[in-house]
Amino acid sequence: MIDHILTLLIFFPALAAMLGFVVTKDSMRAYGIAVAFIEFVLSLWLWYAYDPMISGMQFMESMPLIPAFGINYLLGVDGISLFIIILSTFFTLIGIASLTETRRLKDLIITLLFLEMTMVGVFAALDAIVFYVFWELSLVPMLYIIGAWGGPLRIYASVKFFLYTFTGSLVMLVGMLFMAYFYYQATGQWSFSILEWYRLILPENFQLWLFAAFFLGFAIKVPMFPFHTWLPYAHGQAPTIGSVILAAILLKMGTYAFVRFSLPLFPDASVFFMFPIAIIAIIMIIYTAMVAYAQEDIKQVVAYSSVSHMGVIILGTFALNVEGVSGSVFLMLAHGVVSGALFLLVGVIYDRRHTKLMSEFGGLATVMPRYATIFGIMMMASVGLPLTINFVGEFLCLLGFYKQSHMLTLTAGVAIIVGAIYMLSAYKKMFFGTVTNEANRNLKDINRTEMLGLIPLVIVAIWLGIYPKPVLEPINNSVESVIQLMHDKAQTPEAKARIPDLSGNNGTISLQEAH
Amino acid sequence: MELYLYVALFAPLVGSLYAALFSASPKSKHVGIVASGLLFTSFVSSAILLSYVMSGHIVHVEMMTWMATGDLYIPFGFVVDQVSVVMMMVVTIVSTVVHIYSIGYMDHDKGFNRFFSWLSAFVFSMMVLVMSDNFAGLFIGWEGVGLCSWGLIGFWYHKESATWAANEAFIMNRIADLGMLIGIFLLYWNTGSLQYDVVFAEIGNLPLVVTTWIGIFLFIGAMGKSAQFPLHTWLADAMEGPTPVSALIHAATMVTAGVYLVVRANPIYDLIPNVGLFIASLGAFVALFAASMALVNRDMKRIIAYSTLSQLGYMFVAAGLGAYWVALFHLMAHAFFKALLFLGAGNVMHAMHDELDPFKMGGLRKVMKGTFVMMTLASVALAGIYPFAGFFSKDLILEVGFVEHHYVIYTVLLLTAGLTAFYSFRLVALIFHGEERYKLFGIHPHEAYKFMLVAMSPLLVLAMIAGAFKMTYYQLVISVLPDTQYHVHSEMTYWIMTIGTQLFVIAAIVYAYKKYSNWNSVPDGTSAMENSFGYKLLSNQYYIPKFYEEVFSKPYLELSRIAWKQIDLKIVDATVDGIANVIYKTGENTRDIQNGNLSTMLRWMVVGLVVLITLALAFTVGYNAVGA
Amino acid sequence: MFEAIAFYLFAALTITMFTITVMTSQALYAITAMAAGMIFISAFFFILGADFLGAIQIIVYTGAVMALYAFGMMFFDTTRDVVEKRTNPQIVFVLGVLAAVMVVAIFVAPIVSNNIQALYPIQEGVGNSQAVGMVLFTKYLVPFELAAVMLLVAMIGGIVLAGKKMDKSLTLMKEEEIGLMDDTFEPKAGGH
Amino acid sequence: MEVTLNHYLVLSTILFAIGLVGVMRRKNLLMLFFATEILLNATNIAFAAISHYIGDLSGQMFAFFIIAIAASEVAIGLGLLIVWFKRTGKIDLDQMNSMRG
Amino acid sequence: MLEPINVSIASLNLATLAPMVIAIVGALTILVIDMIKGGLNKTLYVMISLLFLLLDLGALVDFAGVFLKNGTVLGFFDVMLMDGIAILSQIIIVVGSMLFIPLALTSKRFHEYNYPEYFALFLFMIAGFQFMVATDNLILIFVGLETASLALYTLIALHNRSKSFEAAVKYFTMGALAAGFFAFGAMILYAISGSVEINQIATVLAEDHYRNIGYVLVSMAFMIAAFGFKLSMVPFHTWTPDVYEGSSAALAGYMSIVPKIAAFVVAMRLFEFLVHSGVVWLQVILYIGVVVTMTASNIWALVQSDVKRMLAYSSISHAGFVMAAILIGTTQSNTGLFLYWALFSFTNLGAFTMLWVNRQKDLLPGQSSDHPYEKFSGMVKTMPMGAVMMALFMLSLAGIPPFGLFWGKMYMIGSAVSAGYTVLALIMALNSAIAGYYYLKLIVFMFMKEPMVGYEKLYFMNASLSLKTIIGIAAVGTIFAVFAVNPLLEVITLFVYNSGY
Repeated sequence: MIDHILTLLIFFPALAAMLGFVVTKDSMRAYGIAVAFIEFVLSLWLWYAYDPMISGMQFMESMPLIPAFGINYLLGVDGISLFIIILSTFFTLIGIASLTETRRLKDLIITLLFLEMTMVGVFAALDAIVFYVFWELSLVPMLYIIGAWGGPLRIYASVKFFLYTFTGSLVMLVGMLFMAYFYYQATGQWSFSILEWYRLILPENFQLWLFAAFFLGFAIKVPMFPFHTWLPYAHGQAPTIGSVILAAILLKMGTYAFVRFSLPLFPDASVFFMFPIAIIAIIMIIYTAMVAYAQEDIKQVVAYSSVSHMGVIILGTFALNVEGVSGSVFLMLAHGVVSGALFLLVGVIYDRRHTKLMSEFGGLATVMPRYATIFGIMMMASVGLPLTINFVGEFLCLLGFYKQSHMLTLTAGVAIIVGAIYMLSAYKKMFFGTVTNEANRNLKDINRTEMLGLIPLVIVAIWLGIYPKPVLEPINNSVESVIQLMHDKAQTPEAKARIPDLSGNNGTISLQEAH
Repeated sequence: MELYLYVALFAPLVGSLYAALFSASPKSKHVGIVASGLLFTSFVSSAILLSYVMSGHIVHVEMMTWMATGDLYIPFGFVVDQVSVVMMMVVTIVSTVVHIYSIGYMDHDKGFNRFFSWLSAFVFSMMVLVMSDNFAGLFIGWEGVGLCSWGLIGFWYHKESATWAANEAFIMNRIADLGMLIGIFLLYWNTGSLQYDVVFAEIGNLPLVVTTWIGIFLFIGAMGKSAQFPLHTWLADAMEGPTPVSALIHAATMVTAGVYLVVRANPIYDLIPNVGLFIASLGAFVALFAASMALVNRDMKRIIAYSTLSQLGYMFVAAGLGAYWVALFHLMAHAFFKALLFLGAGNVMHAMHDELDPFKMGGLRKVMKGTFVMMTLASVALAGIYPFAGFFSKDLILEVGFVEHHYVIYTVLLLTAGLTAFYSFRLVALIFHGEERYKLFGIHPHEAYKFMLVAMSPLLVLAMIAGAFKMTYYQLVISVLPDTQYHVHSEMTYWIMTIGTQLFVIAAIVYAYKKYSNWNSVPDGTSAMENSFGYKLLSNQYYIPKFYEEVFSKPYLELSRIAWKQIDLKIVDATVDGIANVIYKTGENTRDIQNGNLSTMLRWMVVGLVVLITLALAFTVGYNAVGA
Repeated sequence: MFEAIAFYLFAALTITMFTITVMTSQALYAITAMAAGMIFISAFFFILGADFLGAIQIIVYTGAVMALYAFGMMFFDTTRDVVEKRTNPQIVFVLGVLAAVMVVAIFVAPIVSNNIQALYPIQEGVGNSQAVGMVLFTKYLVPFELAAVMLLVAMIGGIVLAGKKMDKSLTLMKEEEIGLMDDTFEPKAGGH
Repeated sequence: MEVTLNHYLVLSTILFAIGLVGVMRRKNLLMLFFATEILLNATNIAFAAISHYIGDLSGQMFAFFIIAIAASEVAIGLGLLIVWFKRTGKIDLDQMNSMRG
Repeated sequence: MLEPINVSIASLNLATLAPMVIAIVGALTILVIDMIKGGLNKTLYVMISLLFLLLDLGALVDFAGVFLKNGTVLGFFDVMLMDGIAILSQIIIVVGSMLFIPLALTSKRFHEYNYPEYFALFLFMIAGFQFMVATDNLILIFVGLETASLALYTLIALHNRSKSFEAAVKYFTMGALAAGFFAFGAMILYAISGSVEINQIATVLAEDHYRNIGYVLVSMAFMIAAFGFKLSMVPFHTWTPDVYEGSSAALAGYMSIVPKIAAFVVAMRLFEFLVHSGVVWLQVILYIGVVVTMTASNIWALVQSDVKRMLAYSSISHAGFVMAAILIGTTQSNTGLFLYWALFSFTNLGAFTMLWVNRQKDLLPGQSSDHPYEKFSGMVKTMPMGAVMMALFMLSLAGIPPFGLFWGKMYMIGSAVSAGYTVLALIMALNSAIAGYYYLKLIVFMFMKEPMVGYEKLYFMNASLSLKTIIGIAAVGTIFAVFAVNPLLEVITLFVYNSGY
């Protein structure tokens, strides 16, 4: 069974979703929680069985799918993907457990389970086409969730979300086909296996074009400025659960893909585009933070803050050294936990008041102290206070990029200031002051169901902030092999110089050796 | 000894968590008592560590790994050496006192339990800050105290001004923290580590320019925490928090963290005297600048806050000029008497029902004897009268300035000493002497709980006698800090300087007393002095807050709105929608090509054919032309 | 010489006739002109030695097709003036003339080729019909048979479409109505 | 004044263009069908001519089948016209506009 | 005198005619049965048609085996050409027909199914298409094309309502014009090569080194116009939406698949040798044609308010997409063409069958067409399985993996990339994105809007067991396409490659 644990992880939720059609409406919630829980336990088992000292892929599975065109059902996890998979299962569990939606609950849970399949699939796929399949497929359940359970503008938001991402990923598909074609030219065989692609050394000008093609797909997903405008709509209109999953997992697909594809495949192009992308990342960080500051709707604040944080992740990714990339992978998890929690928190108040406008609130700390506390903790985590999960990631990202550029990091570091500004002012507007709106006077504090979802997130946010090692170590080992691979493949002198050479530093096995 | 280290470190955390458990429940005294008890435990442990360290050992533990990736390795490591143990003592003493005091002070507050949770958490963060053996750990504490400061300034969150001040403090500190972070990055990429010992061993090998940048960035961090110009405005506003908070955080401990950082990083600053000089100059400037604002202020706590700022300036002068042990010594002495002063002010506030304007008080010595004595003595210590603590530390700084031949700095500091004496006693005179103006406002003041006064007494004692420990202290810290003795070469000059300073200060005190001890009216803003330009300038803090408001806050908000409404919605998003709309509109506008009329359809077919033939002909002509 | 005269004569005639067909508003003129044009075309076939084709042309076109059209005209009652709304008449001519001019521009160039081989050469002394029959029933037997099928299709199609059964539409009727009329509705196509 | 193949081709083209004009110009469907006949006839002349000039029978075969096709088309076309006429009483294509866009 | 010609029966390879003859015999059988006893139920004719098509398919599969063993089979004086693409396309034609013909078994009664002649014409039409693809003789292509077309016009009109007559007349008239184009184009080819067989023409032109380039190009202009009509390339596409709207959904779906694959095969035969010979003009024209067809029809599809018209424009766009294969002209792209069409036929079968199921006889007040988007609003609540199915087909059409059409799209774009047509590949990809919108629009209506009150029953109007079965087959084919792609790809590549394309 251990040989096929990834397949199991991917398709168990889908199968469960199918069977879920039989379950009656009133039992659906329990069913959903049970399935998500089993899935979560399975993913924990994956972690348990994972050997953190091996940097390469583990639990590899391979099955020919379309061998004539080099497409194989290839799965595997390394330190980079392992935790995002766990995060996906974790958030599905949390999301279903703290679900407050009552309209067509059955459909919603089934959709969520399908979504879970696609999420796990994206992160476990080692074949570009399999990756693409899950990547695209994940749009569909999300489209439905936003479109069917969303706010007044839900159709616009969902269609925009879908089409925007779809467009980007189609360009990416062209890039992938190109990649496969290059592989074909080089070896005479078609292959979409990422690990096989890793062995290709492409001429620099091709790298640039391919990088750009992949970039468009990933950048829209992340979303990077100026492709980010679908996100506020999607978040603003999506139901709580949709926003949570979107922010926590779906956005990570883009950043994950940068680490999985762009960096190791195109080391020279990565170095070439490092500064332009860093500048985009800085614009994301500062500009969206400013936009967030101007928002009137608390959910939009969190939505824009997501973009801002994604900027830091991108910056870390393009630090192209172990510190930065590890940091960015870690920050993906961190941002997942924190923004997921923040969206859940926004959902709590939305359920009570059916508005998200901050001007409607004020003084909530008096009426809902527990809520204010948890919100405060998560806000501080989002701001990147040390000993919370976000800090580790942000620190490493910025630290890593500092190696590449002083000035840009200094500018990017403004993140910690502007982030504090919008978060604190939003918190102040909502929680501080006196209760002015009568409707808020008798709000109930967080109930047990909501606690059930939030407490684990608080624990994780602090636990991994204090003791990130169990997560950081496997990430680090895998990232080291990626960086080493990049260094070995780099052709231009600049790339050679920018990407550190780790060989001789330690005994991690590089990817080629592992396979 | 490790056990004591952990006890000293974690006892406040335990206290905080214990209090946090009850934070949502109504006030319960045991929370305060337990928290205070745990702090006392921490104090005792620190004292034991002190004695251990005094015997020449240091304790260095590595609890566990925090972050490790690539070459980066950051443990949770703690070191108790001569410097940190001094800080630990200061922190634990003051905080124990403040905790006990707070049991009384916060007696009637709904957020009693929450208060203790925050306060103990602060102490924990401060302990992390001072005990860490690396810059990252320091940064944890650094941010931790910032967080607790935020929580405590905004403790009364229903007050707009309090929450505003809290956010201001946090954000201003964040600005500085960025500098600090960059400093840390620089250290890491140049020395490969963040451990103090490794960094300091390596720092000498770095190019000077790098070291300079490191020094500058770290100091930017220190500037924020220690509220140095231009990041000073938050400190005065932070007085919105409960007074014990001001005593502990914004006088004794947190704001001195900047000084501690410079002292801690002395091997770096030793290499870059130019930066040191800048630090000293800035310190001297701030000393004078803050003192000048304190002269006319009508808010008791703000006056004390400015005085804190001013004293921090002194400390930076010392640290900047390389007299690290002097800076640390003043830090310690200042902690005691300034905390005392604040706590006294707290008593007064309580008595006066949170009235802060000293002009509305007067004659309080009759009803608040204990407080009167304590505040007066604290002010004396602040003014630097022999043999109080302030004399030993502050005079030393003046000497340092003189010996290092920075006569401008020396003069500024001397002048500031006079101003300090003046505004301190202006305050004392206004509060405790003269007519009982409070009666106009129908207030019936009363002395604070006895145990509060008892709790304050250790500080009183220390404020008076701390100077006596100077040599012991000196012997202790020179094993870590550069051993530089500052002696004016000529005996004669020394005495002239010392006595002259004392006389100058006393003259200032007398002047203050004379002017204010018989004050009998509440100024209403009509007097000539109040309308003079100088007075307005000072009472408006040189218009700096207004300047920040107008130049940074408002434009930032405005810019943010523009970024959202004009750029994000109208340009970025509109472009995306525009592309979609253009495509859709093209469809709308051209769908009539299929107008359902068969004749048109046939014509379109012929048009297609004609176009194809045209292209064929054109190509043929071109082909033949080329071919021929 | 005779050939040239004949060519130009018949060319002029066919062009005239077809122009009349296309341009006149009298349906009767149009069909008459077309019938004439068809016959003139058969003249070309005879000139070119395609006797069989010429015969077929006259029989099929002037015989069958024209008869059908004549029937159609009577059926549709278009013997009077045909009123047609002209929309953008100039475009029509521009397009037509353009197409013609450009194709002609290419067609005036001689065809240069040394590689054209007659696969089914016209042999001297063999009657055209004979030769055609030879080819038609060997090489083109399959197309010929298929053409038969096509004519069958056309026949069935014509009959079915014009049949009485089309007068009532089951597609448009409600199910209940169909149920009522099931007895009278004979699903027989060729029955009339 | 020799008549070459090109002469026939040009003639065929002219007739074809006349047919095109008719197709585009006619609104009466019956008369429009006349024009389509002209198109096919124009082609037939060219086929016969080419067949003659290169001495190959395939062209005549093609023309033969084109005639067959033309005849079939007439049958179907008239059938369609008849049902259309029975339903609407008109054979003007301007009346045929229930679907568009 | 002519020499008598001795022809041995064996050399004729009569077997090459077998598949078509089976279809024709089937049609005649139906006619005979009707003559013997009229008034028989349509189920009988459906089953007879199915049986004959099955035989037809059997013959084709048999031929496939022969082809794999011996290569291309020529028959009947080389008129019949049974090469790989002929066999493949015939298999698609026959299988497609087999899947569409059971759609006659609706629960409502429609006019055309009361005619046994309907089924006879249907089989004749299939035979016509089969002839069209199984030869490279322009005459046979033309006759086959016309046989099929004439039958098709009749089938459309037999739906018997004014829209279907209008559709048939429009289709017929434009078809007649296109036939003229074809004839003229063939004439020019004959003039410069003295042959009506594509292989022979290619040889002659190559030997002439394309000296008569003007003639070649003009003939190609006419041919493109003729096949542009069949393949509904812009601007020869205008009939498509009207004809689809006018005919029954079942027939519209059929038209989107089968006639086009036949036309594609002929276009492949006719154009690819020229593309390969470096006739730049043709490349340019095809490039423009492909891009304009894809893009313009996508854009028009965006603004449709009727689902069937939308699908009509969408199938124009898909045809344009596949047309790219002919432009690219590599083995991979030709393989992609067949793969795409095989997958497309399943998906489109499903989509049109869903429309067919949703067909009601009388239009609702305010409706001007059979399948306006509004009719589908809130379908997930009234008919969840149906909505899911329809969504599935829409997603597949949009190219969302892992549903059927994605693999076709991927392979096509891949072949464009491999052949160096990067920009084309990008345009193809971006067009898929535009297309996403209108497919999504239907999903939005079905899943995100509230149903029309009082008309919920409409969705079930026409469902019957056989229709549901067909939808099930289409759904299975669409969902599990991923497992079929590899065998399909291998077989198709083998056939295409061995046919020299």
